[in-house]
Amino acid sequence: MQVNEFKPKIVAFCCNWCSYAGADLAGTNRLNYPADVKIIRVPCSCRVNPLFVLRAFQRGADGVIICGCHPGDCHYTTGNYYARRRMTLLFSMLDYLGIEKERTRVEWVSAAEGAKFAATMNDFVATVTKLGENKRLEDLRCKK
Amino acid sequence: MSFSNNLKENVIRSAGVDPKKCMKCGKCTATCPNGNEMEYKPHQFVYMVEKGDIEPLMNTDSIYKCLSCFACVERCPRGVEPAKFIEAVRVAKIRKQGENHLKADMIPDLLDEDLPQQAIVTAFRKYSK
Amino acid sequence: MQEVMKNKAKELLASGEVRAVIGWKKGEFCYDITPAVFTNAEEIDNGFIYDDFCGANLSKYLIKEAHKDGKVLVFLKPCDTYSFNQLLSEHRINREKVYVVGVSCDGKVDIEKIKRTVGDGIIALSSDGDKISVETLYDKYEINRADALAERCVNCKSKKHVAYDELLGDEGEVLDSKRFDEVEMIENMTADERFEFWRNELSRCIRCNACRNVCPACSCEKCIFDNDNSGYVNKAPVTSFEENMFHIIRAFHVAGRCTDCGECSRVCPQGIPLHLLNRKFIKDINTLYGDYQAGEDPEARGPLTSYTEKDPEPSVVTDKE
Amino acid sequence: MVKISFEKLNSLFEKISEKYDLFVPTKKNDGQSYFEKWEQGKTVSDDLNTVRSAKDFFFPQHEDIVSFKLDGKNIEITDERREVRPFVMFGVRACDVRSFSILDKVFLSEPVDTFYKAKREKGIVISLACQKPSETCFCTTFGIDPTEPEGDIRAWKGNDCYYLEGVTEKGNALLSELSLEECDRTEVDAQIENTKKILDRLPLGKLDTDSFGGDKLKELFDSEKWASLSESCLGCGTCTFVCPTCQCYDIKDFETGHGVKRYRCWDSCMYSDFTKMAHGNPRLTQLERFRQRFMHKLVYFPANNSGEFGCVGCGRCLNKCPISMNIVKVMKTLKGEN
Amino acid sequence: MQRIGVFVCHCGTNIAGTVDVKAVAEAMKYENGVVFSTDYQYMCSEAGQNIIKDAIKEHKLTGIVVCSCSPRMHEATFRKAAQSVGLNPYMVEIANIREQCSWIHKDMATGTEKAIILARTAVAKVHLNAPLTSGETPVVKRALVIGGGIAGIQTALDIADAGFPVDIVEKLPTIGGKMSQIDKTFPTLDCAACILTPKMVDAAQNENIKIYSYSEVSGVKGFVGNFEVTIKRKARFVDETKCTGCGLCTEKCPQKRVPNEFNLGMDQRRAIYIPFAQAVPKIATIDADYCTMLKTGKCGVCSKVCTAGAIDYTQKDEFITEKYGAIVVATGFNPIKLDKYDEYAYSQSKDVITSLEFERLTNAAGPTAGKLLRPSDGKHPHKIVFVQCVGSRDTRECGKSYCSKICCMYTAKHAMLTREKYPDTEVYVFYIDVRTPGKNFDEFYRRAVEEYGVHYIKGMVGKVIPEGDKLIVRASDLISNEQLTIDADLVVLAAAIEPDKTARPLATMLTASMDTNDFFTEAHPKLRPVESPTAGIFLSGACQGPKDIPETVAQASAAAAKVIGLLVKDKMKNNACVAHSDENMCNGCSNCAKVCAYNAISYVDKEFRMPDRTTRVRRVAVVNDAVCQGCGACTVTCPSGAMDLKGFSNKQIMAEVDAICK
Repeated sequence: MQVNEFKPKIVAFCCNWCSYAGADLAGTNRLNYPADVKIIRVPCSCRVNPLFVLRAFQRGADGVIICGCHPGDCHYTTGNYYARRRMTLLFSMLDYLGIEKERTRVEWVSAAEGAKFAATMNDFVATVTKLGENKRLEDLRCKK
Repeated sequence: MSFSNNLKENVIRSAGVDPKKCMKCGKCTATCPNGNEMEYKPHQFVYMVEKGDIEPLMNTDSIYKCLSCFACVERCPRGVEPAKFIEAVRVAKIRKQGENHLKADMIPDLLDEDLPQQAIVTAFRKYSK
Repeated sequence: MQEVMKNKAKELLASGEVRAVIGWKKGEFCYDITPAVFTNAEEIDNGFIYDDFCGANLSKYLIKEAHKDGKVLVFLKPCDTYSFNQLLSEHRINREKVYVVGVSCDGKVDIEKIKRTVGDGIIALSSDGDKISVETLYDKYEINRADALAERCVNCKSKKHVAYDELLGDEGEVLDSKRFDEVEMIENMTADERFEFWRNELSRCIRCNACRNVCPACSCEKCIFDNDNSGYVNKAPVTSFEENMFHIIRAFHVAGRCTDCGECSRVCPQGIPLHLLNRKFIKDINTLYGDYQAGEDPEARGPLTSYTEKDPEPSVVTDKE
Repeated sequence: MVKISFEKLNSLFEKISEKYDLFVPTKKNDGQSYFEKWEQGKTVSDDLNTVRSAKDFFFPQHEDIVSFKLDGKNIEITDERREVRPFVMFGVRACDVRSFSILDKVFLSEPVDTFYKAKREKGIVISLACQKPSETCFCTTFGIDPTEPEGDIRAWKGNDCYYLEGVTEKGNALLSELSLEECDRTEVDAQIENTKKILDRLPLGKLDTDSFGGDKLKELFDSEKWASLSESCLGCGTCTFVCPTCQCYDIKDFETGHGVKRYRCWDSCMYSDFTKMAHGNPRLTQLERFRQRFMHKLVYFPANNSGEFGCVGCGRCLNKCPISMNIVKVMKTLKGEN
Repeated sequence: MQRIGVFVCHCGTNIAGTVDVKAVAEAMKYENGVVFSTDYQYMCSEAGQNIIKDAIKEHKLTGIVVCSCSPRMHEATFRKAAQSVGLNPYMVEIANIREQCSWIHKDMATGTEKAIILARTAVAKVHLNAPLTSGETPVVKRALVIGGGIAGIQTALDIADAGFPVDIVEKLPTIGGKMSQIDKTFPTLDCAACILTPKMVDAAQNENIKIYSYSEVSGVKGFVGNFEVTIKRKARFVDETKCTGCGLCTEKCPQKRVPNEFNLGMDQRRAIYIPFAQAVPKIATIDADYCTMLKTGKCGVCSKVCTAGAIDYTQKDEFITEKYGAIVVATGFNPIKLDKYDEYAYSQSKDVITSLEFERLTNAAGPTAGKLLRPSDGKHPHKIVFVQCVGSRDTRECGKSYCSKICCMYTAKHAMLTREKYPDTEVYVFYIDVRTPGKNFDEFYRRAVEEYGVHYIKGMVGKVIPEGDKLIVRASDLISNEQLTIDADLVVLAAAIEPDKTARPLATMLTASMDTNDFFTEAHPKLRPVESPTAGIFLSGACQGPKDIPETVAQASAAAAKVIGLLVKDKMKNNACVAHSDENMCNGCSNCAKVCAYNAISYVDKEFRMPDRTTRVRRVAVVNDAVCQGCGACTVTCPSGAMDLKGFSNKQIMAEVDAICK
C-alpha cells in the first residue's frame, strides 16, 4: 500500500427532504462509502449556487456533487428543475474552460435510496480519485 | 467471445435477461402454443436456469419444441422473456457438442432478405465459436 | 442617416416631447466616439454623430436617464433593441419615459482591426461603400470595409428592430449568423487545449470591470464582486482561480439574459474574447432547452427561470465522451 | 555610444539573462504587445507601446504583504516580501520612463514604500526612442522628449542595429559589463531630426497645460463641465489600470481557511468603493469620482510636486476607454476648446 | 463573537463504537469561538439535555453544536431544550456523526477524523447563525375535502363532528364514489349500499358539511392555515335550490340512448339523469353532450314536466372562491383501461368483463337487476373464469408494477357469491399468489375454496379466444405443470387500480408531491402516513395507495384527526427559515418571483435616497414570510445576491464549504 495515497476532498450538497434522508438511510443500513465525502445540508438542490461549487474548488475540494429529489418529486415542487438547468449549464461551462467535467455531478437520490446514495458516492469518489488533485480550479493561497 | 466454465452464467449471459425477475405466474406457459408438447415448459426453463439446473434442459427435446414465436416474451409481465432462455440453452447445447450443423461459410448463401434480424443474429451466435 | 437623426432629435426636443436625447458624440479623432446626452439643438448641431464607429450600445444609459423626470429619446441600433427589451422585461426601464428611435446599421467598424493593418498615427478616415480610406502620419491605405468590421457585426445575429416607437429605415430581419462557429471550434478541442486556450485569454484580465460595467445585463445595484459583505469580493485577479471565477460567474449571471450584443469584447482593453463565454451559454441553452433569444420578446420567460419536466439531465455534460 | 547589431541581439539578451531577469515587449496572439520575460525565440515587438504600462514592474497589480496564521490563541505573522532578482527592462518608451519618476515621488518620499523601493533598486531601465509616434501621443505636452528618452540606458533602433547610451551610473555599469562595440551618433542624430518633424505634425502636439496646475484648484473643481464630461462614464477602471502614473491601491485581506493573507492591489478612483471608510464613501457620485481622477493628475499632483503633472501623455487611456472619454477631451473641454 | 458549546453524543456505542467521542470533544475546544465542549452517553436523554441546558446557562452560550444523530431525528429535541433556557432554537446546529459517520465507517481513526471535520463545519455555521423567530398567521377554521367517495365522506363527517365547517368537492353529480357501485363488501358480505348510504345522508344533513357536487377544484393559492381555493361549479342546467329530486324529468326525457356510466355503460340512461336512487344530492343533471335542447335548441320536455321549475338551460359554469385552513385529498382510484391487453379479448367480447362490471351485474340496482347474466346474450353463465393480477405486478408499459391489493379479496368474494347463488356454475380463479393479509381475510378465501368449491388454480391465463358463444381460456396450471384449456361462458378480469386522472393536475395545484405511479406521497411512509409533505395537505383513501374499504375509512378518520388538530389552533407558526431580500441591493428584476413556486414574492415601489442626495423610486422584492417555504430557488436566481435565505444563508453555506475543505 502506498503511504501517500491521494484522498480526495468531496463536498456533497444534499437536499433536506430526499438526498439527506437518503444519506441517513445509507447510514442506517450501514452501507459504507468513503469518509472523503462530507455532506452539507441544504433545503433543496435549488439552493445550491454555482458560487458554492466554485468556492469548494477554490478551497481545495477535488469534487463536488449535488444531490436532490428526483425530478417531479421535489418537496418544493419545482426546485430541482431549476437546479437541473443551472447545474447543466455550469458544468458545461466548466467543461468548456477545460476543467475536468468528471469533478462535478448531479445525482437524484430519494429518501428511500440509501443504497443508491452509497453506490453513487463510492463511484464518485473513485472517479475523482482517478482524476487526482484538482489543479485547474485551485487557488494556491488556500493550499496548506 | 470467451466462455467461462460456469454453464449457468453462460446461459444467463447469452440470454441477456434476468431470471430473478420472474414472479412465477406461469403466463408464459399459459400462452405457449406448444406448451403441452414440451417436457419442460417455458416457466420451468426460467426457474431451472435460475437454479442452475441446465443439464436436463439441454438434454430434453423441449428446446426444439419451442417455436420461437415469442408469445411468452410478448406477454411476460416482468420482462423475463422465457424464449431467450430456451434459445440460450439451445445455443449452449450446440456449442457443447462442438459440432456445427452448418459450416459458417455456408450461411451467406442461405440468407434470405425477409429473414428476421433476430434469426440472423441467432444464427451467427450459434455458429460462431 | 445622420442628418435625418439630427433633425428628428431637434424636432422632438423643440416640441417638448422629449427632454433629452441619448446619442453619440464625435471625438478628438475620427473614431473615438462617446455616448452622450444632448439637451438642445446647438449641442446636436455641434456634436451629434452617427457613423461606422458608433458601436456603443446606448440602452444601458436608460436605466439612469429614465429615472429622471420627462421623456428621453434614444437611438437604438437593431442589436441594441434586444438589450432594451431585456431591460424592460426586468423592469429596469420605465417604457413610458423612453422614446425609441430605431436606426439601421450596416455593421460597425473595429478601429483595432484597422490599426492592426495600418499601424499607428491615423489622422483621417473615410468610408466609401465597401472601402475605407485611411490616412496616417506615415502613409495612405485603402482597406475593405468587410475586413474592418467588428467581430459581432461580421457574425450579426439580427438586423431586426424588436422595439421602437419610430423607425428611421427598415425594420430589418433576423439573420442566419455563424456566431456559434467559434464556440464550436473550442468545443472540439481537447480539454487540455481548451484549458490552455482560456488560461491564455483569461490570464490577461486586469479586472478593470469594463466588460461588466458596459454590459446591459450586468446592471445590478451592487455587484457581488464589489460587495464586501457577499463573501466573493474580488478586486484583483490575484490567482488564476479568481480570473476564472469572475468570468464564469459573470457569464452565469447573465446566462439567459445576455442578448449577445458583444459590448464586453468590444471594450476589453486586453482583447479577451469574452463573448465566447456568453455565446457558449446561449448555444447550450438553444441546444438543450430550445432556441431562445434574450430580448426578442420582453414578455418571454428566460431559460433559467423556467423548466420542462423533460429537460436533459446534467449528465449530458458530465457523462459525455 | 555603443551599438549591437540585430544578429547579435540574441546573444546580448542571453548574456544579460545570466545575471538578470530580462523583460522585453513581445507581441502576443491577440495582436497587442506586452512586456514578457525574455527567453530564446522571443523577439522585440516594434509596437509603439505595450497595452499595460511598465509601472507593473515596480508596482504590480497585486502583491502579498503579510500573512497571519492563527494557532490556538497565538497569531503567527509572516512577512510575505519576496527577494527580487535584479532585472532589466528593455524597450521602455519615454513616456513610461517618465512615469517612474512620478511614481518615485509618491512611493519614495517619506514614509518610503519599501516594497516599491526594493524593486526600483533592482531594476535597470533600457529605454527606447520613438520613431513613429501615434496620433494619440502627447508626451511633449509634459515636456518629454521621445527621441531622447530618460532611463538608465537609452536606446535607438537603427537600420541594422540598436544604439545604446548609458545615462545613469547603474546603466553605465551594465553597459561596461556587456562590452559592446563603440560607434558614433550619425544615424541616431538623423533619426532624432526626422522624428522631431513627425512630432510637429502630431494632432495633439499643440496641447498645453497652461490652464492647469495647483493654482487652478477652485476654478476647475467648480467647473460645470464635469457633469457632461462624466455623464457617460461607466465607472470602470480601464483608464486607471492602463495608466502608467496611477498609483492608488487598496489593501485587502484574504481568508485562506488556515490563515489570512494581506495583499495590496490596484484600486481605481473611478470605483464606487474607492477610499470607502467606516462612515461610507467621500465621493458619492460618478461625477465626483471622475473629477477626482483628472483633478489629481492636473491639479493636486502638480500642487504637491512642484508643478509636475501626473500624466505622461502615453495615450493609453485614449485607446482603451470603452466610451472614448479621456484626459485630452477633459483638458480641451475645461479649456473651452471643445 | 459567538460563545459556542459543543456536545458530543456517544449514542451508546452507536457513535462511540467507531468515533473517539472524547477526542472530538477535545478537538472542538480549540476551535475559534468554542468556550465549552463535552461528551455524554445519550445527549437526547433528559440527563443529556440537562447538560446542554446547564452549559448554556453557566457559560452564557450564544450557540450550540450537538454532534449526534441526523438532524432529521433530534434537531427539534435539542432546539426545544435550548429554547427552554432562553437560547433561540435556531442557534442550534447538529453535526450528523452517526448516520453520516460512525455508521458508515468501520475504522476508528477514519470515523474520528471525519467527525471532527463535521463538528468543525457545524461550528463554522453556528458562528453565522442568527436568532430567528417565526411569524404567526391566523388559521382559517374550515376544511376542504376533495373527492366525495367513502374516504372523503368519512373525513368530512369526522371533521364536522368536531365542530368545524367542511366542504366536499365532488366532480360527479353525486357523492358516494366507487363504493356506491359495489354490491357486497368483503369479508363480512355486508351490502355496500346499506352501509354507505346512511353516511351519504349524514353528510348531506350535517350542518357543518357543504357538498359541492358536479364541481372541481380549479385553483389553489396560499399555504397551510390560509388556502384560497377556486372551485368550478359545472353547469348542470338544473337549479339545485329548486330541484326536488322527484325524477319525473328523468322518465320523460326523450333522449334514452346515453351510456349509463354508473353501470359502466352496460345499460342506458336519459340525457337528464340522477345517477342512482340514493344519490346525494338527489338532484337531476343534464348531460350537455346528449341533451337535444342544449344541442339544437329544440325539445324542452324536462322543463315542461318539471313542476318545480328547476330546469335552466342557460346555466353557465360558475367559479367560487373559498378560504380553507386545511385540504384533504380523497380523489380515489379507477380500474385501469384494458384495451392494451389483447390477449384477454376484453375489447373483442362483451363477455369478458372487469370485476367492477361484475359488481354491477350482480347488484340489484344494476343493469340486470341483480341476475348474473351474460352481457352478450343475457344467458346464465355456467362456467366463469376469474383472472387475477391483470395489469398489476406488471412491469410493462401498459401495466402497473405494484400490487393492487384489493383484487384477491374481491375475487374471492365474487367467486363465493357466484357459487352461493348459482351452485350449478363452475368457477375458476387463476392466481399468481393469493394475498390475504387482513382480519378474517384468509379465512374468507379458504371458505371460498373449502365450502364453496371454487377452483383456485395457481397459474396465469395466457389467452382468451372468443369462439362461438364460448370463450376459450388458455391457461397454465403450475402445480400439475400442464396447460389447461377451459371453455368459459364469462371471463372476469381483476384489473389493476390506478389513481384518478384528476390527481396529477391537482397535485401540481397543491404543490403536493406524487410518486411515479401518481399516488400522492406521504410525509413519512411510516410515521406520517396521512399527511402530504406539503404542510396543510392531507391524504385520505386510495389516492395515497391501493386500499380496501376498512383501511380507507381508517385513513380517512386519521386524516380528519390531523385536520382537526390543525384547525383547533388559532394561529400557525410560520417557517422561520424564509427568504429575505435586501432592498438596497435588489434590482427589482422579477426573476425571483418567476421561480417561486408559492407566489411568495411581490414587488413594491420604494423611495431610496441616492448618493447624490436625490431620491429615486425603485421597484424592490418583498417576501411574504407566511407563504415562503424556504426552498431557496430565488436566492440563486438573484444575480446581485440581494435575496438570501435565513438559516441557510450564502455565508453560512460558504462557511461550511470552507470548513470541510480546510
